[in-house]
Amino acid sequence: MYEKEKDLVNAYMRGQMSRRSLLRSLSALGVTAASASVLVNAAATQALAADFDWKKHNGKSIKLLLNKHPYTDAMIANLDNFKQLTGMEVSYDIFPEDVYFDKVTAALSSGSSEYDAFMTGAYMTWTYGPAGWIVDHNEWINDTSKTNPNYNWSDMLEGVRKSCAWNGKPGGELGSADAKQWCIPWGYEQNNLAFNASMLEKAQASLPTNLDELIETAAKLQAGNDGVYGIGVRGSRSWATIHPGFLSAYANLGEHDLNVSDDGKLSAAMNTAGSKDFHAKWVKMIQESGAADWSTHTWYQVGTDLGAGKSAMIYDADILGYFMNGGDNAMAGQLAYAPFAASGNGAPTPNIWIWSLAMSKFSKDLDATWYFMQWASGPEHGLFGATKMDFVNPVRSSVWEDAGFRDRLANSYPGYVEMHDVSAPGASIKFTAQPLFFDLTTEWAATLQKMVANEVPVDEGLDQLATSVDRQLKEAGLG
Amino acid sequence: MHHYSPLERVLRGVALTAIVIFFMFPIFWIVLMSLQTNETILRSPPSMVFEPTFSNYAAIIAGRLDSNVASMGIEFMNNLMNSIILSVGSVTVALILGVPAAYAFARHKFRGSEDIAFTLLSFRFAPPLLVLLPLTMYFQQIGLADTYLGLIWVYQLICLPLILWIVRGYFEDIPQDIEHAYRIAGHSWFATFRKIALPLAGPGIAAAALLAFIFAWNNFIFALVLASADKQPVTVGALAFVTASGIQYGQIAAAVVLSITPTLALALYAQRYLVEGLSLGAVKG
Amino acid sequence: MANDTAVRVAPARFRIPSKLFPYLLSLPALLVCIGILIPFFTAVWFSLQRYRLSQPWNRGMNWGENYLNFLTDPSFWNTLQVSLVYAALTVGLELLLGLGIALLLQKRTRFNNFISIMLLLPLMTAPALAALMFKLMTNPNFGILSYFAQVLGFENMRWGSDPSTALLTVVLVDIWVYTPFIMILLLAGLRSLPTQPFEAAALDGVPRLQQFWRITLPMLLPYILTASLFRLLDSIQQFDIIYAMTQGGPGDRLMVFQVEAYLNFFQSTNVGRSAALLLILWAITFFLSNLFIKNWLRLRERARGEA
Amino acid sequence: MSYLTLAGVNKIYGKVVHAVKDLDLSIDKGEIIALLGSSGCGKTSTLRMIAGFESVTGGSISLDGKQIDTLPPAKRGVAMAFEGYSLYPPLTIYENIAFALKGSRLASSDVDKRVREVAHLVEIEDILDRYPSSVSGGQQQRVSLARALIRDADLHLLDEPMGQLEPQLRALLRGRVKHFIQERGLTAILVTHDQTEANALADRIAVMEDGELQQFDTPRALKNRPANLFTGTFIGEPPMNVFPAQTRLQDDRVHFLLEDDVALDFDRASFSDAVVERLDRGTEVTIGIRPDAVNLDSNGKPAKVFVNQWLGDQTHIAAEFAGGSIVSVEHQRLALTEGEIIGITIAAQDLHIFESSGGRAISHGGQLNER
Repeated sequence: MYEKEKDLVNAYMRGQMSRRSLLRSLSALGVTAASASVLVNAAATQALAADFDWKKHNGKSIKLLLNKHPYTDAMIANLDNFKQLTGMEVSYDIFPEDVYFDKVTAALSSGSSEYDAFMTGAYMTWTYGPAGWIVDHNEWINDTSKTNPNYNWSDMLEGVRKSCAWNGKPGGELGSADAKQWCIPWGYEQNNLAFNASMLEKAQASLPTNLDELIETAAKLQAGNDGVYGIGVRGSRSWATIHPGFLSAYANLGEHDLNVSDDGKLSAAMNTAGSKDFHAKWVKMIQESGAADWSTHTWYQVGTDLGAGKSAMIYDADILGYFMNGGDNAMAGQLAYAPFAASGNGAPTPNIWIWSLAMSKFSKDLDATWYFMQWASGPEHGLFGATKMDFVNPVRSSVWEDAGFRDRLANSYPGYVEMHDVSAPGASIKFTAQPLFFDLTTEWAATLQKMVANEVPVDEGLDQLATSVDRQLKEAGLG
Repeated sequence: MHHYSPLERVLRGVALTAIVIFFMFPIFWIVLMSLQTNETILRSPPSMVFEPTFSNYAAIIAGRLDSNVASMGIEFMNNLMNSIILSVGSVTVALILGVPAAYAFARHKFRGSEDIAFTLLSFRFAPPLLVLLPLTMYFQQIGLADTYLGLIWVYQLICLPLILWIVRGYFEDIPQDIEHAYRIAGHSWFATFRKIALPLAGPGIAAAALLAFIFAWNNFIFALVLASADKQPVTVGALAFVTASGIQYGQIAAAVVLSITPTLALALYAQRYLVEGLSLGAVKG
Repeated sequence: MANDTAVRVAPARFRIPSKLFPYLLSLPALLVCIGILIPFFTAVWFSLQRYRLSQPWNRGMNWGENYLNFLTDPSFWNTLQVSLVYAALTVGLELLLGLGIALLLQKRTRFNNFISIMLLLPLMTAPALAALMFKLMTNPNFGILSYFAQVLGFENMRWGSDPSTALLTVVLVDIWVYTPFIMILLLAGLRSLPTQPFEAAALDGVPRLQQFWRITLPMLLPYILTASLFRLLDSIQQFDIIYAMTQGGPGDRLMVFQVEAYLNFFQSTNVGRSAALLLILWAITFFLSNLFIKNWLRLRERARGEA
Repeated sequence: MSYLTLAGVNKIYGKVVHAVKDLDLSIDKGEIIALLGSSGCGKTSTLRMIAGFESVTGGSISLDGKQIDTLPPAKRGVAMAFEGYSLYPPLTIYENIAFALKGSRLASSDVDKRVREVAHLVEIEDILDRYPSSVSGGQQQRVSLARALIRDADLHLLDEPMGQLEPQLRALLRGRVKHFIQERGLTAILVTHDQTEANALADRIAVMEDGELQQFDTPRALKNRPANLFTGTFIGEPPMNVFPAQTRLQDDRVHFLLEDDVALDFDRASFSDAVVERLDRGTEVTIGIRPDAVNLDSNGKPAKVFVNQWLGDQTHIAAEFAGGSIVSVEHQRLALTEGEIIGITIAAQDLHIFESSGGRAISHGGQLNER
């Protein structure tokens, strides 16, 4: 860094200068806004160094296994600062999502020490944790000698933080007192509505406030816009079809995936009357207003269609709608956002997906790896990613409180901030934590596909599903 | 002398045209797609009139890929290189191991030779995952994970039986008298193998090597399960590419075209050996 | 020169008994393959265990239980059925089509040879990539096949994403890739048939259909048998096309053995079930490949005997 | 009008090989003719053109008044026994024979009757249920023959139909087959390189050499009146003795001067005037004498014996004569030793005279060759 810039930044850090005037002064020196904030961030991390020995693991190197994702991009863009701060070397492998988790499973199940930390979802830790492939991060979070005092763990949104902690008992409540922190939240996704405002207007439709209205609105949007289908939701034969809008609405209606008895036994809960009613409506919605090739839709297709103007609305991850409103998408700038509660009363309770970071038990140097973990999930990087890169949705309340971040969202993403604020309190994982999560949820998706294709009536399909789920639970000693 | 009635001639012509269209059209269409931007690809109805662009190829070769979700460096050329390393490496190893063994099986009916040959052959027919899944665990322990060597070893499952099988048949077709005559002239056993048997079986070895190369190149499942990002071949890379690139359909098409071009070119260049190898391999031995 | 004084010593080479030669020659190949046998036995061992990676405390031998569970497990029977139907459909259709094309191209003309070489190209396309090509061609937004279907009046043709057409779609890809294989084998067979019996039949005015059923087909039978068994083995183990196209969906429509085993291992981390599934598949293919190799050996013997 | 006519038929393979040259051949209905020649003479090509397996490069073929050379084989009404048998491997012997009738609309009982009849004819009744690969070459050949004979064809082509048979069986079948053909009034063309077979079966024989028809005549005429030197030497066993000679007419005698100053002279009256006139014009000729016409007479011209072979029913004697060798056939055993000098005489009526260039026949037994 050149001396002049350094002085300016340090002045800012000491509170002698407003952010705005700093940026102005820097731009006078020929520094663009983006690199200016990298500078600021770098200075900020340097400032941290005063209170904590960041150089403790100087010269060590770690390797990461990463999914292809905007969060990854944001982290990599800022990675040089970490290297500078700690003197550590970081390398990584990036895989696209289709094969990413298979790669994680392959690496961990073989006990590979190649990767020290990796990206994961909370659901995955229900496998990795009991399998003994990952560590309980509480051990590091609570160790003041290993964790930077400014890390501020309690700054993490509570619902998100708790959703990443589980005591390992099948059916055990997430975030309970005896829970182990299997992973560190990084960024998360609520499931709400993103819609094409002009299509809504053209169809003279209004925003739905409950499930029946959602179905009506979807049909109306489809009828009122040529060559457009009403609502985009996921449909591929994967657990990922269940967890976004589908489960959010399901849970909001008070339905559960599994029952947990007092003695800790699990049993299927998908064949209640309420569940059957919900499934019937959901199936009808897809049949009437869903994508023609719904059954192959992963989040890529759901997002792409909205961005390309092929669909009028999605009930899926909020960040998907966020991304579709920018870049070279045909519909960029025309999208808007709204929270959604299927029951029609009370606040939305979206199920969430949490991109997290976890340390591999097979890592040869967990303490050094933890340095990366706390940096990547720390408030500084969070703010950098959220304001300068597409690191939505941040998991720290301090970032959500940042006016710059809120303004930026409010300006270009109408309704986004409100949507988040309204649903954040109820946002958490609505699944029952248990090791058969992927088997059972994938089978659920497959059953849904059959129902949409009219291969099996909803009632019958759910009864079959419940039978099968119970059988598998029993087989695994859980039921 | 064949005689076809006019009606028959017309019917044959129609049938052949339909067949050629069915088998050639997908390749043709993908090539067309690879030369278009998303804008022209997404036109409805599809049209063959467009201004060709090589930007998709340029993006892939440059390794930079922008989509609406993210931009990422795509290691596609690296994947291509991996395919070359894996295929050439596997075929070379399979030739070194397989040709002498094929000769042994062809020339010496030693005890258990049929059983051993049968065992080697049956590897060709075992479900690949049966071996691959446990291997993911072992590879780590023996340090073969994430190495070309490990993959090339596993690729022997496809290459070795093929080479053994075709080359053995070829050796068996060489009259033994020629070799005997050479040996009686005072040449060593090894010289006979090298100077007489090998050259005579040359076309068979070429055919087998060619086929083995193509099978290795086209393999998907081995690399999907065992290869890490920097060792994976194009077949796996191209699939990953689909999800990674979002809706850059032209680039997907260009990636597919780049991935299949080497085998197609090889097939056209050496079709005589290929046809021979295929029909020998399956029927004659 | 320095070695002027060197005494020429006849190389006292160690002589390997010639009986050992064949063993020595085949040993390296054998060793390489035997290394691969170890994971095979590991798989057998796994298949006899209750073994989920996510429940290490639960792991233990349960002997035949994984297999016994299949008896009452509808998804297993679905897998078996889908695999068999897929194999039967692809092999059957490819055989018919391949035979038809081979008959059309039987005459050795420059034109026919050119066509048969061109028809080989799909075979040179990796099946996974072929699936990708068809995925692009059946995309509802711009896919050319979707467009054709629409023009032909199938407005709602959804190809791989509709359970009623998903099987058809992957079978179509399989046919596209592998028909040339059968074609080239049968063409080789047809062209190696003696011409004289057909001259005799032509001269005697034997109707073409009679010639085909009574003479051509029986004489071609060894080739047909070999080609179809070979394809059957590959087809029942199909993975690439289905995995790349739909990953086994929609529903359980395309859950063939290897796809299900793959998902069982990587997604459910149910190693025991995955291994048991694969071993059943192995048993099926072992039976078929035995049949195949025996047939092949017999043919070879006969070819040698007549020559 | 003749039944089968080949008019100016040519066959050229790939612009280079001229296999059949300007072949004219006319065959009457009910006739059995043989195409005789050494291998490569064009006889099989001719047969295949008639059958329709080869196209005609030039000329035309007509059968029973209609031109057939552009018709597909099935439309020509021709049956054929193939040299390579060309049986159908997947069918039994019975089915092989019956298969030839698939083109006809015969009831299966009629087919059965005919198969058994023809199987009896060629002595293969005992192998009807077996497959071609399990019977001997001779049996396969008879199946092929049976398959040709069973058809009601306008023309039967028999390509070396008995080459693989044992001599006794061959003799037996020749008689039966000839009878079978004649009895039904069939027309047949036999291709063979075996004179005996041609003589035994054929009404007329077409001798071919180098793609050209040399002579088409009855067996007797071929032997007695060969049209040229080729036929003369090709027909007959042992072959005709030939010597180059110069003729000289002197007084009332005709002299033939052979090499080594051997001179044969005959009374002028032994030759017709036309022959004498012809001999007067050109003096270079080739004379031919069949071995059985060579007489041993101690007053004859001297010859030195170098082979004396008793074949059980006749003796072949070869002797050095006129700068070459001469073979004589005698019907009793003679006690001649190697090196012994014998005398040879030749009668004028046994003398065949050919032009020395081209080999066309001038006269046979003193009479001018009319063709």
